[in-house]
Amino acid sequence: MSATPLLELRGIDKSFGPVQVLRDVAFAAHPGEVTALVGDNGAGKSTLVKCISGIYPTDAGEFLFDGRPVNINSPRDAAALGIEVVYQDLALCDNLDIVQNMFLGREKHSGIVLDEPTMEQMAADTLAGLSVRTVKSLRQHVSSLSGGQRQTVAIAKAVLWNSRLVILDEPTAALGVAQTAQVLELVRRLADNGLAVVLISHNMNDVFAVSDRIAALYLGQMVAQVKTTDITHSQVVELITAGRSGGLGLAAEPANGGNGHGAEPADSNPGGVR
Amino acid sequence: MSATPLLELRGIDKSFGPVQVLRDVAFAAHPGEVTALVGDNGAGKSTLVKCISGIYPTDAGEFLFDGRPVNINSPRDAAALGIEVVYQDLALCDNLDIVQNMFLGREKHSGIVLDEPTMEQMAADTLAGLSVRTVKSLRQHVSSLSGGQRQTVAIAKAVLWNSRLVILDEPTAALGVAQTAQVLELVRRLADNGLAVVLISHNMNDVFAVSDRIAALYLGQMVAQVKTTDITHSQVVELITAGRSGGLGLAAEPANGGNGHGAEPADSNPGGVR
Amino acid sequence: ACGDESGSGDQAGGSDKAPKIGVILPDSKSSARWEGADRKFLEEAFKAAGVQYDIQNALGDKSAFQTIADQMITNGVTALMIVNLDSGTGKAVLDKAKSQGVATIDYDRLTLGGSATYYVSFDNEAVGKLQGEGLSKCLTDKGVKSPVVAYLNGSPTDNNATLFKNGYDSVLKPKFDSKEYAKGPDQNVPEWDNAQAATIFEQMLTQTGGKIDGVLSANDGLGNAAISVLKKNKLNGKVPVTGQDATPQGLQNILAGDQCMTVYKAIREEAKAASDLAIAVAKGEKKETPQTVKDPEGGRDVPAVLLTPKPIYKENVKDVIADGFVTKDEVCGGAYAKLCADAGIS
Amino acid sequence: MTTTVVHKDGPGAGTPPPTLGSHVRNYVSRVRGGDIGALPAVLGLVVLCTVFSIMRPSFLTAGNFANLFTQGAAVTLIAMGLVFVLLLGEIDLSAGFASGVCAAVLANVVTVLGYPWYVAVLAAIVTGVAIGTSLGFLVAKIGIPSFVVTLAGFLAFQGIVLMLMEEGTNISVRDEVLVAIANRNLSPVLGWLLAAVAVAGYAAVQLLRHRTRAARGLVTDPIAVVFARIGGLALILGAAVFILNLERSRNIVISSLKGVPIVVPIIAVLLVFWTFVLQRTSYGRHVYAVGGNKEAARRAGIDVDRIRISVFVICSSMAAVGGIVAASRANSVDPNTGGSNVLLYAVGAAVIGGTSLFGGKGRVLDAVLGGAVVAVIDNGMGLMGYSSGVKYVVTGVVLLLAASVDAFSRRRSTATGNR
Amino acid sequence: MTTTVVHKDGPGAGTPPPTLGSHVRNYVSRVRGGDIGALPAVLGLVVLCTVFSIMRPSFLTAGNFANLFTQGAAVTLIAMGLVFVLLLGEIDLSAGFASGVCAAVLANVVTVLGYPWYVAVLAAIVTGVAIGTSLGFLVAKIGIPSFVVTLAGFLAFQGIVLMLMEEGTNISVRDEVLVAIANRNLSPVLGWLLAAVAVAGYAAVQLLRHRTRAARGLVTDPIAVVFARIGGLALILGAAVFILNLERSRNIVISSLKGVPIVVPIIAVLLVFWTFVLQRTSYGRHVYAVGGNKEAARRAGIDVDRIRISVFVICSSMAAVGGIVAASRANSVDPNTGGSNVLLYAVGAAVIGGTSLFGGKGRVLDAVLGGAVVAVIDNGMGLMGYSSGVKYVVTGVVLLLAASVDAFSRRRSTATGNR
Ligand SMILES: Nc1ncnc2c1ncn2[C@@H]1O[C@H](COP(=O)(O)OP(=O)(O)OP(=O)(O)O)[C@@H](O)[C@H]1O
Ligand SMILES: Nc1ncnc2c1ncn2[C@@H]1O[C@H](COP(=O)(O)OP(=O)(O)OP(=O)(O)O)[C@@H](O)[C@H]1O
Ligand SMILES: [Mg+2]
Ligand SMILES: [Mg+2]
Repeated sequence: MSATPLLELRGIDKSFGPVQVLRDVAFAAHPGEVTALVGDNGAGKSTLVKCISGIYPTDAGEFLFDGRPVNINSPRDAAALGIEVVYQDLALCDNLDIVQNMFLGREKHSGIVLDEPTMEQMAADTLAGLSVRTVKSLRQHVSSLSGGQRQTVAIAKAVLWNSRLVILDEPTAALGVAQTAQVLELVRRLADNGLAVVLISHNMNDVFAVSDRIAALYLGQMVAQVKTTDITHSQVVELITAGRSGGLGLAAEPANGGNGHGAEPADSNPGGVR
Repeated sequence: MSATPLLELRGIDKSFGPVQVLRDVAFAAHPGEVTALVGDNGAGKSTLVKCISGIYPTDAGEFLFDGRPVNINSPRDAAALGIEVVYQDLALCDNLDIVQNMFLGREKHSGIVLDEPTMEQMAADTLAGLSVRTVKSLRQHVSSLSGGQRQTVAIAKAVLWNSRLVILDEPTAALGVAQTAQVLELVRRLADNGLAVVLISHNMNDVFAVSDRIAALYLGQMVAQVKTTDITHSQVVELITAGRSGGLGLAAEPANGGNGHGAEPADSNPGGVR
Repeated sequence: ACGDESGSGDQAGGSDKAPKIGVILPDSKSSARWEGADRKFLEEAFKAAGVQYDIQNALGDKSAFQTIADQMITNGVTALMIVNLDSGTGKAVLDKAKSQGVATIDYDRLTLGGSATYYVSFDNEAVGKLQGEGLSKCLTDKGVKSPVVAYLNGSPTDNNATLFKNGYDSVLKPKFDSKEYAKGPDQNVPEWDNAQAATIFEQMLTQTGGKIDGVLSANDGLGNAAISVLKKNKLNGKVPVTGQDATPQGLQNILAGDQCMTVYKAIREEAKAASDLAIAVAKGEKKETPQTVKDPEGGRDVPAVLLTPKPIYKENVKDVIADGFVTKDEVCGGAYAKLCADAGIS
Repeated sequence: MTTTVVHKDGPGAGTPPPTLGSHVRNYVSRVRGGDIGALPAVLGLVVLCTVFSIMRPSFLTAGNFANLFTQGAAVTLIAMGLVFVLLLGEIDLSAGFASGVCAAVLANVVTVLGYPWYVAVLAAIVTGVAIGTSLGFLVAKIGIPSFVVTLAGFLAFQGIVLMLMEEGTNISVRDEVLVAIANRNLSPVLGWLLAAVAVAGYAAVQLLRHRTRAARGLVTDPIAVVFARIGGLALILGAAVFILNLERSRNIVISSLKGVPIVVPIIAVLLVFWTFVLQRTSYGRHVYAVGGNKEAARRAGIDVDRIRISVFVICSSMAAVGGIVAASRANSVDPNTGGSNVLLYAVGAAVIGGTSLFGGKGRVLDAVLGGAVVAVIDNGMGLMGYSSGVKYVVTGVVLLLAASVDAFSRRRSTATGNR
Repeated sequence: MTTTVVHKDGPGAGTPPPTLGSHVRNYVSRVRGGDIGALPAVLGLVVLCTVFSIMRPSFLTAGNFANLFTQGAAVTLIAMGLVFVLLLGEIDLSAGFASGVCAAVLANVVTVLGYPWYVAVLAAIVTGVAIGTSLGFLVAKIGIPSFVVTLAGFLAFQGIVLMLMEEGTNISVRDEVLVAIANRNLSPVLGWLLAAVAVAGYAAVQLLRHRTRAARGLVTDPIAVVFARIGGLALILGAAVFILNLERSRNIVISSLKGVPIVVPIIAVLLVFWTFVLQRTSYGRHVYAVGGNKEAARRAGIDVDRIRISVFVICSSMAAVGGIVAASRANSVDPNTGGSNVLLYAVGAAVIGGTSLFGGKGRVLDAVLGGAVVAVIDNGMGLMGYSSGVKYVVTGVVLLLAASVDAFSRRRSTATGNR
């Protein structure tokens, strides 16, 4: 839709001690579009998300937001830019209830006092929109929720705010059939409202159903970022498992996918196995 | 395959404080078969699993194992009967490495000393069989693993042992395409080897691909347990979301599904919402 | 805040015969004297004599006490003066010092079964005796018939507290036996902690329904705690309380009539006697002492200098000030100016 | 489904409001399910009081009841501050001696330097704030574990007290106002007045809340329950004030002694204040969040370091208040003020009340209830007249008994999976 | 893919064995990434020793080096036991006075009752086991938080010591063997012999391990690294024995004083033993598991209650050993044995060494390193001659500095997400 991406990353490197997890990653998310980020288990998708949201510092690389370079050193910085994230490892406070978790860090007030009734009502409305019907009480601690209920709370928390970029890391993994449909619909609706959405998923059907672009990570390298309409289902699976597919990915002309920087052979598993 | 189920539950009730989560649940798992347990988010699937494995005490109900009544008061009792479980909330020790987690509670010894080389080798073989290729080292703490890698470790842990009943609670939720295929194949193989397997999943394609029977929970009640061949995809979805489908489920003749005990209308959401 | 200038003897760590004196004080909380008085007086004496010295405080920790002794021997002291925390560690330290050729002095507390060359002290049982006598004097003055006397003893882990108690028991027990006095509650105060003392005394008062006519408290701090509770019940001045150490607070309580007496130990004299002996032995000289004391455990006669403690009542508070032990400013501030004048302190 | 239908099914939708009966049933099953709140601590207290009353009738006198408050005040106040630190899963070993340092500052300012009492109190509290800021900084910004930082504080503050006391002498506190805090009482009329104000305030808040929620169509407690709560509070306060207003002088001719001890309203106000902060402000919410899951809190954009520093500041300031009360009670400050068992008793009070050492769980009320348990034990043991060895042993055993009441009543909670 | 290919791809498959160079590179990047093990504690120790040596040259003498071991022995031994309790995220406040009780039993049996030393030692250790069993039972089976149980123990044991000591007196320990523990030295030859045995044993274990793994085709450290480790140990032990075998009598005419203090091999043997238990047996594995995630351990079929009880037993037994050493060093037992700062120093030692109070992380070696830090501080401060107030303050500050070396070197680890 628009020419300049809302968020653009260039040359991101990230290591944990001796293990390099991301190498020279470039990535862009455009407003009004759903960008699917795919990759095998352990490819580095969640790590990339955490770098974007300021949880991990990067070793090298640039962040551009709205075309301007920015520094994101903490989740506060990311939130200030309007970036909301649903993490794969949910990160809810087990000792707080559903409403308290959903408004954590952005409580509603009347005066200096928390405005509980308003928050409770807003939470109820949002959850209802996500087809959650089995939650007994909004004042239940999240520790007592089922896997799917927890995930719904995390999603609801991220979409409550007026943000510009929403990143969802495997948001439907634990959800039932109806809830999954609702979340995918929500993802589409967010993009249609002009937000940039990044969706991480292992489910190719979902990816092809909602995404406008697909970015594929392979062993920490970005091997392709292309329009969904320009690629087939099986090509994506090939990119995920082997790092290349026809003209796309590793060892092909780098200009093609625009992102296939690395030239290392696919089987050079970095870091020895002990 | 065989007439007496390996595990049979009758009339299981379970409440958490004022909230009743399971009511009068009957369930059976047959050796050599994969029984899929399906249900909406918060239906009570994981709670039922935890009752079976002795994590939660039940309020009422009987357990029959091999046709004989048994008491399961702790995970130790369950393990002694040959029940292995992959929990939805994985439950790994973050401060231990992959090998240590996989053999936790059943370490291999030579003398009184731990036999690390043997364990390391066995772990490597098992993980390799689950198509895990991105794990850098088996001596990595599980806290540093990606979501899918953690799930694979939990699955590998459960299948290492000679057990008689394997229960997998949404084992493929975080897995990639290739890994999911491996796990489903593994599930089928386990059943073909004569084990009873219970698989919980929200993915109907997977359920129909591997299961012999389908049991559906709806708001804590078992609304149907039927052969997979006797039911259609859309009927299962109906059972999950509405608790009944044609002749099956709630408010139908109880004799039909063999398990539809409750006669309460589907919309009587138990426990008030506050 | 005094300090490091004393430790000028580090270069002596290896060299052998330069006289150097190590002093280990026991703690800083059971009594204000160790850091407030003893250290000051000893330093003065050592400086005057021009010997090197090292004064340390074990802070009530037995193990630290031994560590400090080790360190002093490492640092090359030729005479070691200790106030033991208990006889066991005291003995271990003295024996170790002796085996290394270091002369030793027991200061203020005799190490039972120990090997000290000299012993310099006040007689702790005598202190207790003075407290017992003082309390009965005040009770007689008040004219109370068969008074109930409560004991607020020192720390149960402090051997000196036991000695004080032996002292006042020797005076009061006969009176209890003859039914002249009635024995009230009798409790130890852990770590001489004043806050706990207040609670303990308050409960004594509750337990007896307020019928306590005299309080034998082991030092001024505990006495003040009892007085604060008596004040709350508006009984201060009506119930005599004893003390020890002649602290400014205790003296003020005496002037105000809330405390009956305290025991003043002329620490300057004790320090003088001890430092004289220490300087002598550090230089390898021998000195005669006026007395000897029998060590009941070791069975040995220890050459000793024993000083006598002095009871202080309202009339002779001025003696303590005249002695320079406390200053007039410390005692006679604010509301106490008039009381001081009345007591003849100028 | 239309949107309205979805909404009706949704979790926050209006279900029929609970009745009094359903509320009571709910409470009972909550208790049986292990969600018992303050019940065990209260139960433990009742058991303790009964035992002591039987063994020593003097335990059950108005005078002893009044003493209880002043005896337990300092530890309770320190425990209230510690709750904040414990809520984050941190520990403050230095709180005891921090109170000692603040008390020493107070005594120096008021007695040695001769300033008026309010200057001294201010100086003490400023000292507390400064101490807390340094501790918090070392923990949050430098990253040294709080156990080590506050162990260092424990040692250093001990030394500072000694230095402020000129190596061991006591400093008297004779200022009328300061001494009054722990030693004087409100006039009986004032006691009744304050109690009435408290009940009225509580009633207003409760009723207002009920009205707002009902107006919004949210689930509310039945109005009868609200009135029962208000009545309960009125009853408890009324009884307490009544007993404390009884004459408790040993000899009425010498002097009269009655009324609510002044520390009681001080503790009550601080209890209400800190409870308000924890339960009704974002700050409090963030404290719980950081304690429950530091990483989740950070991801939610909470400034975790700021919260960590702030709890140490609160803890040390409350320690300062505790130190002031201790100085008032003893009419003096000595090098042991805040030492010996003060710290362990304060942490123990918070933990006995139900605060978790692992963070995320606890209330300021816990500290007060736990403080009451500790004070009752101390008070009761003081009436027994045991020798010190026996006294220590019995105190330990009694503490254990009080705690096991709690453990037994929480048993079910583990059995039902709520932990 | 054939099965073999899958295997080759798999995580445990044989990759080319790391070379010496890659090993060193790996270590450097691990350290830079924050995985630094014992480095910070060692660094802290080095800094402390340097500072003290500069300020007081006598710090750096053979005599002082020998003193260090006996001075720190009791706290280190108690800390070693505490590591087990801390590994579960529990706390044992009573360990100090438990050591006091055991020491009192020892003294009573050997001095008052006149039994031989080994009966007394046995009695002391049996007492420790009994204490640990009761504490563990109350924590694991009754479910009272360990802070409360051991606070009660802290009080009760204090009383028991007093009762065993008959209120305030002390009991001498004059038995030759018992006194020797903390006060005598091994003969120089024996010292060398033990060091040689230790190095040989270590070499055997390391080489055997290397062989087994290599034979199985598992990844091994390069053999050069193995030899370097063995050489390093030989060097350290050799230097220590050499220094301790220097003459350190102040006056050689009166007596000769040299050799390794007897406590050193005792601590070394216990260190090796408990390290073996924690690292090489299922029991140790289960301790870590329960500390890391109690629920996961339970689900893995580990008997969590048994583990919880056992760590208290170990802790109290080690406290008994510590008590025996303390009694030996003091030649006596008094009512304060195990009191004052012993407990806080012991917990502090474990924490400074790197053991987490939240469980799941720690080693017995931590306790020894942390114990060394505490002992060096105490030893060094003893050479300084400060007055008591200043001494407390400086000790606190030094402790903080030692800990902040650790904090700074762990900084990166947070930055890289390993926590
Ligand atoms: N803190 C850490 N320390 C060391 N290695 C880490 C750490 N976090 C992640 N890794 C490693 O980085 C790699 C990428 O992990 P990441 O979680 O980003 O994968 P992912 O693409 O999200 O996989 P999944 O689909 O399974 O969620 C993995 O191999 C993982 O083991
Ligand atoms: N400890 C608990 N206390 C109170 N309620 C609980 C507790 N555990 C689970 N519940 C409730 O029980 C219901 C069933 O939970 P359960 O985890 O069994 O669902 P599930 O079928 O596994 O759902 P999902 O597909 O989302 O994993 C949920 O409504 C949940 O909120
Ligand atoms: Mg991921
Ligand atoms: Mg589930």
